[in-house]
Amino acid sequence: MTKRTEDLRIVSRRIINEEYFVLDLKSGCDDLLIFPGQFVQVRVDNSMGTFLRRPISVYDVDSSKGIISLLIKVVGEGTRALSELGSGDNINIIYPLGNSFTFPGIGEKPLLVGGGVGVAPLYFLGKMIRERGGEPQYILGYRSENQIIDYDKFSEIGNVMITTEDGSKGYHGMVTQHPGFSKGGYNRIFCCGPDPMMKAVASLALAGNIPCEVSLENMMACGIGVCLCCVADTVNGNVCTCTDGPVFNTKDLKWQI
Amino acid sequence: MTKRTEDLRIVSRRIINEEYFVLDLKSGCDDLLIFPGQFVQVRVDNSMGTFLRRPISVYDVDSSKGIISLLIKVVGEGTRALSELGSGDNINIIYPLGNSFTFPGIGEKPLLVGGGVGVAPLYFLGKMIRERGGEPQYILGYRSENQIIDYDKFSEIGNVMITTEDGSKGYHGMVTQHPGFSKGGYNRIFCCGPDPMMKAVASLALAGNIPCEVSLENMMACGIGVCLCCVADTVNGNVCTCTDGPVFNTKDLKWQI
Amino acid sequence: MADLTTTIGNLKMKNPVMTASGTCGFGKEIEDFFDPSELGAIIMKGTTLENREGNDYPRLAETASGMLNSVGLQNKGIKNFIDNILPGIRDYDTNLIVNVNGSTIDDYIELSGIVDGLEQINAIELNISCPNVKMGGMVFGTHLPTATKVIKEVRKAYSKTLIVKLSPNVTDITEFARVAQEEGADAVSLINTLLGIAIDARSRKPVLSTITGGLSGPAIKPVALRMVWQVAKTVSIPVIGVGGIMSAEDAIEFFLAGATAVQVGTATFIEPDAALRVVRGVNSYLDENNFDSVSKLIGQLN
Amino acid sequence: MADLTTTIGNLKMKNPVMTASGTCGFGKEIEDFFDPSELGAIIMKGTTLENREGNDYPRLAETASGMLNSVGLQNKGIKNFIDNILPGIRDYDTNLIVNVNGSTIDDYIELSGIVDGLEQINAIELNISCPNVKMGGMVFGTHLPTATKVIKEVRKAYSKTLIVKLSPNVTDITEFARVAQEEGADAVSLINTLLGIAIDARSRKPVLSTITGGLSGPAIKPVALRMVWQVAKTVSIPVIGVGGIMSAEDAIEFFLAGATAVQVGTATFIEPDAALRVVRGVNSYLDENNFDSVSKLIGQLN
Ligand SMILES: Cc1cc2nc3c(=O)[nH]c(=O)nc-3n(C[C@H](O)[C@H](O)[C@H](O)COP(=O)(O)OP(=O)(O)OC[C@H]3O[C@@H](n4cnc5c(N)ncnc54)[C@H](O)[C@@H]3O)c2cc1C
Ligand SMILES: Cc1cc2nc3c(=O)[nH]c(=O)nc-3n(C[C@H](O)[C@H](O)[C@H](O)COP(=O)(O)OP(=O)(O)OC[C@H]3O[C@@H](n4cnc5c(N)ncnc54)[C@H](O)[C@@H]3O)c2cc1C
Ligand SMILES: Cc1cc2nc3c(=O)[nH]c(=O)nc-3n(C[C@H](O)[C@H](O)[C@H](O)COP(=O)(O)O)c2cc1C
Ligand SMILES: Cc1cc2nc3c(=O)[nH]c(=O)nc-3n(C[C@H](O)[C@H](O)[C@H](O)COP(=O)(O)O)c2cc1C
Ligand code: FES
Ligand code: FES
Repeated sequence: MTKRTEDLRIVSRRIINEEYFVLDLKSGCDDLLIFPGQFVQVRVDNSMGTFLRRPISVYDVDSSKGIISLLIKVVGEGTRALSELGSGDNINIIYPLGNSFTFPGIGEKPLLVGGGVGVAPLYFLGKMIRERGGEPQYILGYRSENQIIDYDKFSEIGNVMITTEDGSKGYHGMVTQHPGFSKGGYNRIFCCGPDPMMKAVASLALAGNIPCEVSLENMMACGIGVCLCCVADTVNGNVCTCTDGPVFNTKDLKWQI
Repeated sequence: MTKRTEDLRIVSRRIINEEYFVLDLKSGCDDLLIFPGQFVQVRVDNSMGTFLRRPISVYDVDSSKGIISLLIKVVGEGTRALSELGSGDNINIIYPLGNSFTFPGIGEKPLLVGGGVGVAPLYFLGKMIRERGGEPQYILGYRSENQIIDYDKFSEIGNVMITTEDGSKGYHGMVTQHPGFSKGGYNRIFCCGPDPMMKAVASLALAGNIPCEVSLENMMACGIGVCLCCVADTVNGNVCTCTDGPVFNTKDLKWQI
Repeated sequence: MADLTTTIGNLKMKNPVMTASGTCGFGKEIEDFFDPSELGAIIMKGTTLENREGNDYPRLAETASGMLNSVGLQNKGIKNFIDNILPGIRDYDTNLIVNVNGSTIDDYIELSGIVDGLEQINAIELNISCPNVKMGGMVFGTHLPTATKVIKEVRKAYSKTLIVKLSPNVTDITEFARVAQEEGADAVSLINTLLGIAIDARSRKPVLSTITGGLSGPAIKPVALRMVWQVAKTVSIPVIGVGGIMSAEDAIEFFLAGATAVQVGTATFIEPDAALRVVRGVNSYLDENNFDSVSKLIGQLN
Repeated sequence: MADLTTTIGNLKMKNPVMTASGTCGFGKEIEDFFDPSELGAIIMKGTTLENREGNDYPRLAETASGMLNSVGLQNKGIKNFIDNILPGIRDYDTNLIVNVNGSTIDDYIELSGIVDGLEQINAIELNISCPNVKMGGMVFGTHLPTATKVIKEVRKAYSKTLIVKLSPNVTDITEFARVAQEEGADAVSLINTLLGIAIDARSRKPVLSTITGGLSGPAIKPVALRMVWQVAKTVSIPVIGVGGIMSAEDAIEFFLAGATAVQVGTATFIEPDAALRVVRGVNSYLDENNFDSVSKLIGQLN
């Protein structure tokens, strides 16, 4: 679908914990064609200090109802202002933006590795894989038990392995240390999370010769490929994360890993 | 009372018409000593385009309940943002600011002349005069009948004469054309409204040798006398409207009238 | 409907609204949002002779009512533009303007000469004010003798409409505008970005990989308006105003200050169709205020 | 609690936070909100030899994340200061700094000489950068030979700590800082306001009676930080950072850029106790980040 700017109505706001919340937005478009990995650019109207839009991944889409869900972590002024909106408020977004994860072929065994708010695009991806008969496996890493996001939702889609940094739930450690990671049984990796995590995953994928896609969270001004601020350094030179990404195959990235 | 900065809770928002609304704010101070003519500096937190605070007159004070009321007209981005706040929201103000009207002596017959949102400080003034046994007369000018503000409230205090520019209510014309103006029967004038109105009133007061005080609405940055941006040209040179005003005796103003 | 047509040198524009260089790609990128042919001109992103990778990420810092960028003229070079980009945009019913950049005077001359031969390009904007490149760029635009030289040489190499884009990072911008006029420029555009820095107090690091970057957006509008006003009083060639224009009202302010046309930059990042909104809003303003043409507004500060 | 003490020339300050001239009156005006003695110094509003009425109203325009002012040095002159104001503030337990202005070099010399004789005043800030007066002001601060001359002469006339306040409206601010250092200034403060214009599209009038005014507030912070960073790398005398500081975090950014102390200006208009909040916030930052003194932050950009 073509990129567009639209005022969407918040039909529900769900608070997950003091850091995370989910907004369900009702689009006026009755044929949402959005792919996992794509994102939206949110205009923050209720904050003095927020000049640029904020890029947020699509967490879920319900095409039949025209609903787009966003999972947002409060980190600064913009996300804080968004957290203060409620049902009935409007929110202006540009969408859908960016490329998407490469859909795994039939019979491929995908491992979806997420950390913190990086689990957002992986929910939507896993859901689509499941709908098409695939069996996604998740390894999701959090700081601590009370940071865990929508465990039940993820569990409906596939097997969910949890790691926490403080050991309060699941495996005590990093995602790459989870036994599920070393055990294998997957032949594609999709990953989104903090940079160090994505790099660790990418380097293990490389070692195991497993194709790996990551979703980058570079800072963005426009989100539509006109400002050239969001570039990632790739084998093809500097390319825009907002249009050539946010999803990259790690073999194309010139990461120091 | 000393000037202070405080977060006040909006305990009620009353919409008068599409232009005007009244906010009742609950102060934490249990001994509000505010005089008619004084104003507050409102911080507008929910608007991107509003950097400075906005000066707003005190419309009413209920000391026993600790309530300060503001009558606000939507003219731009700041006042529009304020109009979107509701009961339960907080609003940060600096108060009380400025000087106040000179309280009329016993037996003096005050005429209170207001135009549009300029009626705000005159309500509070009239109420205090009435409480001390005086009999305020009002001439209040509006564009049209549906612009009239709180007619009943004003009528409880004193005789209210209305003029409208379109003749839809009361006398058809300007406040200075109202028969009540020429008839006399007053020996003090207090006036607040658009500049041309205040100048017209001041010039008639001058002609009739009647003491006249006006409340100016100069643009302000600080409201506390530190920026020197709000100056009025007086016989004593440039003085700050926010500290030496907003109320001036017209004989001190170097107006071209 | 008021008359919006505007002329800059030999450039006939259907309206006085352009995109600012580096903020709208080549027009193609915003086609999903509106038809670029609705604008007076598209000033395309900064172009150099050769391919450039630009500066390292991060290149962006958000600031109060603005942003800093340090893109550093990333572009694939003029040959790629001619071969791969121009064919896709040549049919726009608007003016395509190349923003010309170089590290040396010879670069500028050579590139201008190449662009002179492109039938679909009616004008260039000579950028002597990019703050984000080590060689050339702003150095040309903040040193009067160098600016004089590069404008003189480019004027010889380029036969069509020549717009010179001035830097605001100078004591007296009118000197540079005067030199541009004397050396035969058809118009000046101003302002490019103000040199600034952003620092992250938490990490105690500069936000940009290059430390300094160029400040754009509403924060700089008062400075841009002032410079347009000063320059418009100084030169007789048209002045193109740019800096912080977010709305038609902002554009009107630039016309009043003396601008013949305006460019919309950073606003496009927030509303992709910002430039089109400016066109429409200017039209409404003229109608509401009974002006029969936009030219009647120029310099009409009461 | 970290060590906040700071020294500028012979000025010993309990902390590195001052009020910026023209934004806090003489300290008296903000006593309702906090005790001025809690600050490192009070830089008082611009003072001249004689009484000045300043410019006509309107003197203020709100802009995106900032404001323009054209106060034009309204003040009652040095005699009135000595007779009527100083007695009321002399007992503050902080440094009182006079911001010295003039229309001619002789004015500056005479005023500095008078202030030199005032026991309670330990320093002056020589303002050669006011954009809002027709005579003197910014002219001194944007023309290098004139700046050199006035600093040299004032240095002869004034024996205590001399701070020179620089204008940002120049191509290369480091030249002016270098001259200040060479001529014996003890410190430089920067930046004064950027020259700007605001226009009301509805009335088609300039907002300010003077048309141009000085831009201050968060909008200019990136430019101020950049200039402080450039100057701190150039001179060895302390640099005092000012421009858009609203919070302790902003102040930290200035320290990291190389400032030894900071001034809080426009922020005071929005939060009368802004300067005090900066003091407290800097202190917390140092504690949280395990710095035992504010001096450890200066220029420590990673
Ligand atoms: C393609 C993409 C998809 C994203 N998806 C989501 C999502 O689904 N949910 C979600 O909560 N967030 C997501 N983000 C991150 C989100 O955009 C930022 O958290 C947000 O912009 C922060 O805005 P703020 O005003 O709250 O914080 P700010 O005040 O702007 O910043 C607070 C802190 O966060 C840092 N920061 C800000 N933006 C970024 C960034 N892009 N990368 C790294 N650090 C940053 C700042 O440097 C600062 O230290 C995504 C980012 C991108 C680029
Ligand atoms: C002492 C004092 C008391 C006041 N009391 C009240 C009151 O009780 N109720 C009320 O509604 N308003 C009052 N005002 C006026 C009020 O401050 C302005 O209407 C408000 O600041 C406009 O803010 P805005 O952001 O909505 O409009 P902006 O977007 O700032 O401005 C919209 C338009 O209004 C004009 N404008 C803004 N401020 C002023 C001003 N001070 N004088 C003249 N024109 C202005 C602008 O030039 C512009 O054309 C008072 C002003 C002062 C100085
Ligand atoms: C991301 C970005 C890239 C830019 N690239 C160029 C460029 O290549 N050439 C140029 O002349 N100006 C460039 N500019 C400057 C703009 O064209 C414009 O002069 C400036 O941003 C001020 O206008 P604005 O405030 O409307 O953005 C760039 C600005 C931005 C924000
Ligand atoms: C209303 C106003 C008046 C000012 N008057 C003076 C002055 O008299 N002398 C001076 O050196 N600077 C003066 N300034 C400049 C400030 O001291 C400061 O350099 C500038 O505002 C930038 O800092 P800020 O963004 O924190 O306000 C004035 C600024 C404002 C806003
Ligand atoms: S964010 Fe502007 S090009 Fe990617
Ligand atoms: S508004 Fe600042 S002195 Fe009056």
